[in-house]
Amino acid sequence: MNAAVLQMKGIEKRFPGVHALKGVELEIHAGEVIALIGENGAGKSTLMKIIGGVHQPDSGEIFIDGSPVVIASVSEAIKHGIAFIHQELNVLDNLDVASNVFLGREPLRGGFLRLIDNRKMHEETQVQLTRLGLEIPTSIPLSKLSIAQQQMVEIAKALSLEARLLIMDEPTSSLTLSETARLLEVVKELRSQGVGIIYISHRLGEVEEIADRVVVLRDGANAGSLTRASVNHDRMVKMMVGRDLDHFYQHPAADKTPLYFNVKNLRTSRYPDKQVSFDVGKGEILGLAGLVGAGRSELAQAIFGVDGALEMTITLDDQPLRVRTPQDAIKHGIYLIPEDRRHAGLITDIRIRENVTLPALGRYATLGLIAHERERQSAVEMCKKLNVKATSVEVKTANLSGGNQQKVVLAKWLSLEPKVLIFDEPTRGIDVGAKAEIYELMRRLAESGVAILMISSDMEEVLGVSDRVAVMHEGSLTGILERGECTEENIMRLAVGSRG
Amino acid sequence: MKKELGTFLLLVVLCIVVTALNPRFLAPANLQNMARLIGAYGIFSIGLGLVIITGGIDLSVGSLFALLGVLLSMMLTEWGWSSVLAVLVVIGAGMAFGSLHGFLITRVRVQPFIVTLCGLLFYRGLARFIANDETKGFGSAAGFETLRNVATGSLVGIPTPFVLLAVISLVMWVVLHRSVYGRYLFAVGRNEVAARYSGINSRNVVASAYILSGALAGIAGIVFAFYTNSISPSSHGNFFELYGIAAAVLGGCSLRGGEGSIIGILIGTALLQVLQNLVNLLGIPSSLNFAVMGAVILIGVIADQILQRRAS
Amino acid sequence: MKKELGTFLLLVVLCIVVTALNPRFLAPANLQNMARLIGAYGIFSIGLGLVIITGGIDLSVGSLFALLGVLLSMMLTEWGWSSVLAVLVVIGAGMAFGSLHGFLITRVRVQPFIVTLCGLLFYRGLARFIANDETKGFGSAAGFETLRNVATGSLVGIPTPFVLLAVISLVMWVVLHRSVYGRYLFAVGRNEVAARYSGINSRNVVASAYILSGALAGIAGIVFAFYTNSISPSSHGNFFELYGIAAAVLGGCSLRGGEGSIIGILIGTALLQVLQNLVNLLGIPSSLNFAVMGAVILIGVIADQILQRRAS
Amino acid sequence: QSGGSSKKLAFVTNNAADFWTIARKGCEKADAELADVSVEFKITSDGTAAEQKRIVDDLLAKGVDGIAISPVDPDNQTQMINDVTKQALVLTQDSDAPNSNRAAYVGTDNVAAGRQAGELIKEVLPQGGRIMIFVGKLDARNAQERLQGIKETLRGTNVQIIDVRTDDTDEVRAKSNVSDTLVRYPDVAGLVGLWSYNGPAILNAVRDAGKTNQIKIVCFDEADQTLAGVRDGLIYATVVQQPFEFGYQAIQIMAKSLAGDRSSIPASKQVFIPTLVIKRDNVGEFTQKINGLRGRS
Ligand SMILES: Nc1ncnc2c1ncn2[C@@H]1O[C@H](COP(=O)(O)OP(=O)(O)OP(=O)(O)O)[C@@H](O)[C@H]1O
Ligand SMILES: Nc1ncnc2c1ncn2[C@@H]1O[C@H](COP(=O)(O)OP(=O)(O)OP(=O)(O)O)[C@@H](O)[C@H]1O
Ligand SMILES: [Mg+2]
Ligand SMILES: [Mg+2]
Repeated sequence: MNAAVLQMKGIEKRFPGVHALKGVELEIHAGEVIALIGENGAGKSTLMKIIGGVHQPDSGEIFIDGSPVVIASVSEAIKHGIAFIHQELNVLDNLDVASNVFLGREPLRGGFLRLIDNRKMHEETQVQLTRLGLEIPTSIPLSKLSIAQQQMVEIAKALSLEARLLIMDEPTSSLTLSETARLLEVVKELRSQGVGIIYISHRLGEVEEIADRVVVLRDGANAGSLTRASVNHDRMVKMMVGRDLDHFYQHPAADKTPLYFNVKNLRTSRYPDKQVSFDVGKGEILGLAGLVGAGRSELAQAIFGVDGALEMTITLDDQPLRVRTPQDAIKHGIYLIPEDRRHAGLITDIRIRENVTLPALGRYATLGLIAHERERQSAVEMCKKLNVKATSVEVKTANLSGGNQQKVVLAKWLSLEPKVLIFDEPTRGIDVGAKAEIYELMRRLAESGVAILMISSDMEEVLGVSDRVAVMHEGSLTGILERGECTEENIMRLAVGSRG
Repeated sequence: MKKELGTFLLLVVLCIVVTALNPRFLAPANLQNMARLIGAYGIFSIGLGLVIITGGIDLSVGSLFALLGVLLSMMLTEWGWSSVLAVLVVIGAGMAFGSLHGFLITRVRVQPFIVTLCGLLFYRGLARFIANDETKGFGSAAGFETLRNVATGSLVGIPTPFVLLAVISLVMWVVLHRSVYGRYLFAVGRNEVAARYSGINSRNVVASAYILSGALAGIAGIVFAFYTNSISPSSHGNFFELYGIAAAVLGGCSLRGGEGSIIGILIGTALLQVLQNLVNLLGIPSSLNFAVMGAVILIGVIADQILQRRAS
Repeated sequence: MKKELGTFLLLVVLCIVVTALNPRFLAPANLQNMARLIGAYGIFSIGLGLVIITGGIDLSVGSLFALLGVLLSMMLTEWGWSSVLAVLVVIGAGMAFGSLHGFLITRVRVQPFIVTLCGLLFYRGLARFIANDETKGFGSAAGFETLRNVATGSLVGIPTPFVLLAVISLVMWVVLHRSVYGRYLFAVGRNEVAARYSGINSRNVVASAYILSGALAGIAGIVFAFYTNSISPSSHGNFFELYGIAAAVLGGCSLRGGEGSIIGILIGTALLQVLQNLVNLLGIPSSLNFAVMGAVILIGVIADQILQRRAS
Repeated sequence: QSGGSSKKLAFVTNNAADFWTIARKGCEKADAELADVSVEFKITSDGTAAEQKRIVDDLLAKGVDGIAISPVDPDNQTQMINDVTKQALVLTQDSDAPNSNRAAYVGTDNVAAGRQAGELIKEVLPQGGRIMIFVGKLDARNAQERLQGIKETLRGTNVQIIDVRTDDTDEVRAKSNVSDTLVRYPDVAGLVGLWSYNGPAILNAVRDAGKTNQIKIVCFDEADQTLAGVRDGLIYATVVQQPFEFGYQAIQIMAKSLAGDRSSIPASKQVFIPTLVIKRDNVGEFTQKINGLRGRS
């Protein structure tokens, strides 16, 4: 008999105030890819953390190869051959790439001295990076990499474990099309080698491509599963959300004032010899596409005054602006919603309310004193608008699911009255239902006269939301595509560096 | 209140035990003595608490007390300045040093530990140099009795340092727990990057904490100077920064930043003072003074940890 | 090496300046004196550096020196124990206290600052109690001259503490920068969760840093005891933890954890010792001793910051 | 070298109290009187043997000819002193290391000073009573000797020593120790301060408690407030040393010895400079003198 690699029965998990998992069942066999999907806060990550030894279930049983086990710690999970790519980055930015990849199981030499065999470590890391098509030196410290690159390093780390069961919790949320394609190839290769894979993603296209079986969670309970043959987009959405979703992307006639927000000759310290110039119209959504590390986030940060551009001329409504710090930017109505939610987007150790109101705290204050009730109401309102799933706004942000954290990041900024809004990966880790609402919100903002620059690695999103698409490659702008020219092929062609 | 609860319970238990062993603990004279000291230590501990909340540290206050004390004595007794002017200069000097720390930390980006360690060394040296290694004092305070009374006298039986502390705590409580600025302090201490992205001028916020701490150190420095009435530049205020940091940390401030409360700091300060008082009151040999302090704090904190873990 | 470069340059510049002002700086006697002190301070500073790399702190070493020194003196002169046994007991005691710290920090989850602050208070009190507030010493070291020579003598003209430091640094360099264990120290210090997710037993790693630090404090304690040949329990080792931490931080360790190097710590230690030496050698008034130290360190660090910023 | 055979002498203190600023005046006077001598005055900032050893080592490295040192811990610094005598002339001052090879000792007999204090206590408390003693650190040599002298004199009298309270040279604690004592022992009849800042600390605490008339105070050294207290009758008496003489004599003796003249060193090798008792009747005169030495008018 072919026992399942992993079987979970009746898994229950409660957090204070939250019943996160309600008798969940899951089974996975060798050489099988299971896609685990569900709305934000459905309990996917929690279930995975139980397998990975991070959390202990309140009740329920886990079997590996048919025998019951208790996975009391992360190291035990590793011993069982389980590798885990967490939804949130868990890298050490003081160590280099190779050290991160091999952390916890460094190749040794020197006998009892347990010295690290650096050469071997770097060589083997290089193999893993090549496999993923990642072109970075193995000796560069992680602090010098972009989020997406760090994410790739973490994937390389999990792959190099050569596990029997690989858990991937939204591995592609910050990756662009080409990295994603590469990753899916690797997943298929692993499947053929007999590895069991649990794959969590909100990008349903990937799910359709890769899944042998789709398991859906809703509100912490099994909501059914689909076999390979019956997987399709609408069916998945319906099982996750419990109803049909219509209108997803909408492209209204662009009623825009061109040249409203103008960026000229922008040079960042990362690419000091490349200049970027572009403009966003009033009422327009300009998509910004490119491969990982193209320099899009750097560009956004420079405009926002975070990383002081080497050179930059910005005009808004023909008024030249001087932006040296984020305060300058905010004063002029330019806002940035950053991509790295745990580092720059949120203060995860404080409450939802405190996060949401932080950028405009002055508004809820009289004479510098915070009017608590006014603040709370506003936070509640924003959370409701973005459908944040939390027991109350007084919950610590760290205790939210990844997607809900991202919604809080958006909530922080959307209550303000911006003139220019820069989104950096706005829907990273957000479920389909909420995405639709966010797109609608973006469109409404644009219609009210905001210029929107949207950096996104999600091709579907770029194509579906943008009025025009600018594409970057290694620090320079390789082209701007009008609505009519926007196709996946055109964007990819520019993204890999051939000028249009 | 949750984080301070353990320390608070420890404080209550200690008070009860000491009272049981020696009822004089509650004698008005003793309460007054303690209140006076809690006042003096509390004032600067609040400043240190603010700095710790921003994720920093200030090691220089002890030396600052020596420097400011020496200056105060010289201004009043040797240069014949008026009380008001002298007080303003001392508090102003505290703030100036605080700004210097803030500037070096936020603009030049030197670690707070180093900046204030240099302060610890430098101000002490400066104090000794200015005083020419002589002990300074106020004699009978002729000409500035009012100042002395304000600094260490009593107001309807309540020692003025305690009254001062009460007022300062109240103000700082509002500032820290109710104002926009206070929220920014916590935000910057927790995650400076995210605070910056939220449009907070995190450098100014951090710097201002050091300035506030400097001002409070100035006030406490005046109180200490009049309390001892004798300032030997080489030892006045030695180790006081440790007491202040300990009070803040015992009261729930985390040295990683972003955590803490005024009430906690007050409880921490009171705990340390009661511990000192207890050693004398119970007639414990002075040599065991430190050992008792260390042991009681540790036991209290451990008990607190275990209770909190059981609760969750 | 980048982070230590500034401190190193400062050290070199200082040495050159001092030599120019007073060539006796390079006299063998002076170099020997300095080497002896660098040895003694360096040994325990390395331990503190390890602890700081894990994101912790150890405030207790100064008091530990008093306690271990008193014990050593009593074991050798009063109880007539053999040198070998006494040394083993002292180092063992250092490790035992280190384990205690590690246990409280990793298992009971008390903040390192509090645990070791209690240690600072408790060990000092214990030392004073055991010694009955009397100064202890070794007299003429009858019966354990060998131990004294090993602790503070010279080996072919090189002071033994320096030789000891050289050996210890070499070993610790391999451990910290070449071994798996060292890698884990850095990992745990920067991001404990990420380290745990990689299957590292972070609690044991942290605890072991305190044990190592305890062992090194034991060795340094023996050296200091014989160096001063007199251990007054109330002041022996006072403030030494600050010097050690300062050396580590000057040498590039960050109190936020995850950063630091053995070479940096050595440079930091040397810098502090040269500064002390310089004050005496250049005949700067003792009252300005601290002021000079503070100012030089600060100027050096600021220059370093500015240079590094310009470089990047 | 400008001075030719000019002798370098050093005077090393044991801490940074202002006691030493007066000694310094003595050194300076001797320095001024002696043409071929240069004097360096070194203060041991943190009052530890370790720091002292460092200072001495550095002095030797500089090539000093004579050192007058106040050893922090004489018994255990004997070895160090003997080492130094191989390279330079060594005097001990303020506190002695009798078993060392030092050329002479210049200073106070602290046990005798303690006895003087004991006599004063007996005098002011004829009926006896309970007293408390305050000091910075009990493991300091002079503290122990003074205490010993006091204990000797009070043995067999009605005066009973409750305890000794230490404050680790923290002036705030010094005062709160006194305040606490007044609360804990309401019947305490006398307070004794062994170190210079203990006098003011006692006086201030007693004054705060409003017990100036009930409690008799005896202390050591000549802090300004102590002298003021004596003048106002709040402190019964203080026992003072003559640090000016320490400095002056030590330099003179070293200079002469280095010049080959050993006549100023007695056979006992101890040059005792007597301690004085300052009471209300002689405090005015003494204050004037001391202020003159400190360069105040
Ligand atoms: N440590 C925690 N403490 C309290 N509640 C938690 C904690 N971790 C998760 N939760 C709650 O458990 C629920 C399930 O969260 P989980 O992270 O598993 O969701 P998810 O399905 O992974 O969602 P997403 O798609 O947004 O990542 C959420 O309501 C979340 O708020
Ligand atoms: N702090 C830093 N120091 C040095 N280089 C950095 C730093 N942060 C990012 N980089 C580099 O800048 C490059 C551009 O990163 P950026 O995040 O702007 O790219 P991106 O196009 O947004 O791609 P991604 O989708 O990966 O975020 C990255 O390749 C990274 O190596
Ligand atoms: Mg999740
Ligand atoms: Mg990016």
